[in-house]
Amino acid sequence: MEIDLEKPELKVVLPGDPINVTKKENIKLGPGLTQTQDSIICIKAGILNHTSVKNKWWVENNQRRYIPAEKESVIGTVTYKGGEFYRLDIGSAHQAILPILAFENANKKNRPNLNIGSLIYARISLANKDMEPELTCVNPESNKADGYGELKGGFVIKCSLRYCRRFFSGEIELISLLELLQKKKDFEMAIGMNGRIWITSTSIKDTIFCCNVIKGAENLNCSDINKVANSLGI
Amino acid sequence: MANRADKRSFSTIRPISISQSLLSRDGSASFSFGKTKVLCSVNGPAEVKLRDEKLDKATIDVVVRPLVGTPGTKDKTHEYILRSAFESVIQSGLHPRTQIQIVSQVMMDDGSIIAAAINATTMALIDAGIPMKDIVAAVSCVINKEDQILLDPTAQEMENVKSIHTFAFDKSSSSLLFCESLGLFTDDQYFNCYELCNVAAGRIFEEIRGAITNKLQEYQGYQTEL
Amino acid sequence: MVREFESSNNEKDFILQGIKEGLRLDNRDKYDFRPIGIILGPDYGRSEITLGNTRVLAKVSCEVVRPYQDRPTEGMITLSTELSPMAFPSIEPGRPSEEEVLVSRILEKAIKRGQAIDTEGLCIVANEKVWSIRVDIHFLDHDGNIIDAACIAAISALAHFRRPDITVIGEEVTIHPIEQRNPVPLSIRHMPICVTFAFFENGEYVVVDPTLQEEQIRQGDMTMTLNIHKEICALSKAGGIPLEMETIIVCSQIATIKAKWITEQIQAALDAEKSKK
Amino acid sequence: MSGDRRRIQGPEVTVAPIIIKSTDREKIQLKDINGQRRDGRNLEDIRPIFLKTGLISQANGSAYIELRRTKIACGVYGPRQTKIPSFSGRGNLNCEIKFTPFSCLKRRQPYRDAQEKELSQLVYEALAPSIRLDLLPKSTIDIYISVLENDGMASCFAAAITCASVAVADAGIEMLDQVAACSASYIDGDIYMDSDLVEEQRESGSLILSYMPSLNEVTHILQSGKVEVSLTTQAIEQCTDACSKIYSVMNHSLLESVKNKIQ
Amino acid sequence: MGNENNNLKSTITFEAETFRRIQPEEYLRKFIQQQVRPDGRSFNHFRKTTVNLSCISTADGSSMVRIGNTTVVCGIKAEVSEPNVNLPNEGYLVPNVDLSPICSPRFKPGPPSEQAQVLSENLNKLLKISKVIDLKTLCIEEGKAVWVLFADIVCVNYDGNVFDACVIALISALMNVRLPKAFYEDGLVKATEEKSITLSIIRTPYSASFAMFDGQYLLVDPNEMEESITKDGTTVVVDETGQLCNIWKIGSSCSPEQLKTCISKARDRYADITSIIEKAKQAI
Repeated sequence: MEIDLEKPELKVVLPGDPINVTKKENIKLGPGLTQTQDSIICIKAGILNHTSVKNKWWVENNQRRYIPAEKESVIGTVTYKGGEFYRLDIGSAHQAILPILAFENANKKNRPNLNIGSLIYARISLANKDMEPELTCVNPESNKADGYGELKGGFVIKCSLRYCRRFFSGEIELISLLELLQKKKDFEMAIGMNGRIWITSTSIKDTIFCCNVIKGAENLNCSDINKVANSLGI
Repeated sequence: MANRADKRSFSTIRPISISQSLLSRDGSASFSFGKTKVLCSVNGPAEVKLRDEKLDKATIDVVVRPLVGTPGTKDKTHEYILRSAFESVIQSGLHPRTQIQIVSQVMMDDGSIIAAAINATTMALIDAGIPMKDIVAAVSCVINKEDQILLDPTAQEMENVKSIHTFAFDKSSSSLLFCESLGLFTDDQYFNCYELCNVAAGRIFEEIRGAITNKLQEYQGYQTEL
Repeated sequence: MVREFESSNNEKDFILQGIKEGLRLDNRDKYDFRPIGIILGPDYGRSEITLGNTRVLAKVSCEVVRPYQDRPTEGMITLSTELSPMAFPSIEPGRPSEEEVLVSRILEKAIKRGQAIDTEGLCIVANEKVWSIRVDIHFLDHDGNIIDAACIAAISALAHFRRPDITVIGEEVTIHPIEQRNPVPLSIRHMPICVTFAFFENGEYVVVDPTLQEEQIRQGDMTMTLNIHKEICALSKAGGIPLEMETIIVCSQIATIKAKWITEQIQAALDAEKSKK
Repeated sequence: MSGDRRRIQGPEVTVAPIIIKSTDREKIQLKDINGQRRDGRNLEDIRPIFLKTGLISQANGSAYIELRRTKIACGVYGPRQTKIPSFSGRGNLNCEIKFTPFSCLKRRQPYRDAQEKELSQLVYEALAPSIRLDLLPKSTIDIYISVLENDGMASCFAAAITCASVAVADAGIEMLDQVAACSASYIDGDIYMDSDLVEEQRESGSLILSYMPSLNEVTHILQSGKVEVSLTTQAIEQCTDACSKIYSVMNHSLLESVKNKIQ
Repeated sequence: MGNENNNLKSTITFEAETFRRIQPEEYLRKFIQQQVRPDGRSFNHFRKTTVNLSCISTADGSSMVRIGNTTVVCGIKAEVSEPNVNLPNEGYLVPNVDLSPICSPRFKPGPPSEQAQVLSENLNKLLKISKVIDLKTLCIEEGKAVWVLFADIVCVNYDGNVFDACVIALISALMNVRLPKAFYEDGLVKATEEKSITLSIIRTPYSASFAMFDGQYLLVDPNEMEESITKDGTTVVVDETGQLCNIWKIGSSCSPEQLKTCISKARDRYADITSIIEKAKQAI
């Protein structure tokens, strides 16, 4: 299939579709694309994306199953407590390892005390298809917790991975929805790239309200999100 | 020409309908040829049982569930067919030591059930975002007592026929991935069926592309410039 | 075994606190059912039910068989409730799980022992030929309370079912294909409806129609099976915390209201389907 | 109602038809005035043995034995790693004997029945003392025996032990000695060696002896029926003699297979 | 020490057996590129096939078939039963394949493996849809009693291409069946001791199987190793008139031309099998 990149229309691709790349040098292939002997083909269905910066290509889809990738922030539940590490369910095929020492100011004597079932906000420090993913609760740039660690109280909603990415990419409609919601209810949230959003507020009632608004916006387009946002404003 | 019970011509497939993301699994889809309908769910890449674990690739597990009765040898054979057809396109090497589970549930059997199951599986795998180097579509046909080839037969049309054929093709080279032909037939009849089903598979690929495009278009609204 | 992980403590605490405050995630009251969707047809004896995100398909089929020797004039009813990995990724096909045993036992009680269907009416020739009715129940998606959903699916599918008409002359039996002669409905004596309650905090708090997350933290549960005539057909409280007599009485009063409400919905779906034909 | 859906289903109940017999089995003479049996054997003779190793190419060791109508194949797999992770200093020996559905007069069901379980246990008991399981920690040896045709249960069982022993040797597993087995039937005060099905149906008791000829040691002995001590002693002696004869057949076939391997 | 390691690195050599184990696909490719298969056959060469009829006297019909090392035994046992209520004058033919753990390390004890179930199902479909025997001829008394033929096929040695072996064993065992004369009397079926009635067989289909390697090399009658490496299989079943009865294809993609080659080879193979079976009939 010929894909004309100049046209701004949707570039829907299916697995097996060959991609005609105009500039073949220094190409970077993101998720959903792979290189065979002589061509580049899609391996996932979705919308083909391209940025001329670094000549990057990838396919955007609505996957729900999380595939760990380094540097991403995720929300996980402790399932095992060992002497050296915790094991966390982050929704991927393999459970993730969170070393006891991967916390701010943690050392052999001063270790964090997490229980099975605790909710953790962490960052993926190692991801490889042949290994269990590894997590850390320290931001490597600042060597501080920077918000990573145990999440206390609140509730978790599950959504598509793409919905989470849209928050990170700073989509205007979603951000304004959050801002309006913030004006109405006092709430906090943490977004995991693994399709989990943690929300807490001052009361159960308010948390449920926020959860339902945010969950409800997942399958809406921009104008509908705006409508929801406006209805909040009243 | 149009003397089939449902007023179709011999070489027309029934109306196709496709729905996606119906269930709370990683991927799900239903595929219908007229009344025949198969619902398929996909879970994974997920944790794999130790005894099924493969060190270099994902284990593909297929469960086929009949509408009526407990699963038997027929359903096991369908499982085997689905797994063989999709093992050759799923990029299982990208997810070693995991399991990709495919569950195919017959919702209504009005003929051409294997073909519908294969197409439903393709859709569910796409919905789950399982990496595949190609996609698969299947179509059935029968040759009746009058030596006429009837494409995409209904349950009634599959009775008292000379032979029954099901073909599955891949999209990029439209070459044969699976075939089951039963009954009594000549070489010419076989290759006529092959051609007819190959063309019809092309139609199904278009439908699949259409369904995916429709679904993605719903989100077009929030495509922002990066 | 594909494990499915339970919710985090935060979620469990949150749901429990909500129940204590009379708040549920989907804004339901504690005695509310989730919305019920019933799709009947296109062929006879098929019913697809949604109860919130829980989704169940029931399909009724029939065949002519020889009767059991000790019951020569009775037809048979078979219920199949094998759990599918489609709704339960952690189960292993072919091996009945604990949950499956529970579901099949309750449905068995509701439909077979509660004599919802007149089995004598299924006799064709005594000692020789009877109808065997089979109900296949498929769980497609599981978000709690599969028992109530399965019961609604089974009973609505049975009510919607038509078997081929027959003519008996002596021992000669002719079965008329449904295209040739109007098929015959089963004789349904009453419609048993299951209503499931979940209990929390030693039975102090009760909710109707629990979701999967609510089921994960419940301390006990109880399923009441009853019909629109306020007759209780079965009552099942399998383990869990002990309940006070008073609680059971309150539950039964709620259950009668819910059973009526559900029966009306099934009836409406059946009527709508009939008028379409 | 449902049956085993993992097989092609027949009707629920089937029976063998009633055969109208022209001759009564009870009246068949088992031996003539010269003491010769129906197939020309003397009472103390065993049937000619056809024994061949290495027929199952996929197995580590295998053997096929034929005693006229009795036909048995045996495949040995291992020593291979024990699947259950618990540590054991000794090797595991697993024996399974299976009658094919068409192997007996009456059709046998394809799934494993109680008799097969019992016989499997007996094969284990007869063979285990001969195999150096102490040299095989954490390992398992699987012995699978398939009875293709059964002409007398006791003699068939004895042949299965002989066959399995040769298959184990063919797999190159260390053994103290080979186990040869032989059966005898007590009929009307006579000892019929290696009896066939017709003879077996008339027996009042039987003896099965498993014996390691080089070591002159018995690994297993099973007698059924009420018999005088002197007769039993005689039967044991006759069986040990027969086992020595069988032993030479076993050695011969193993030598042949070694020769073939070298070539 | 260091020196030794260096030596190892430069002159790494494998025994052929080691190479086969760690790189099976590459191992096979090395042979195929030389136009020969690891067992010395050419691409078009079927393994030696033998048929032995009436080998099991406890069965009403039997056949032992060997294709190379692959060995299967089919025994047919005839029993009687009431017919299905809806088909009062039809008997039953029930084929089942048993891939027991004796025949290969890949099978475990217990209920039939998936592969055994698929083999049984495909044989059953072949018998039914291609109408090998008319089930009405198995009727003893309409509505009361019919013959049930249990055709159990036991694999004794699994070295690939078991389907072909099963088809030959099943069809030749059916030809070998001798039934007693049976009659229905007071709710019982009685039968003569003498067994002389043969089945009237409408059609005798035989199969030929192939495996495709690297999308271009067509290997006939693949053995176990070739099957497990290629993960590909094409089976063509033809009858005595040369008509096609069954084409089954799974695995990697293939072209119509390759299918045509398979079909013509299956017809050649049919003639060979017929003469082998004729010889076996004369040998009884």
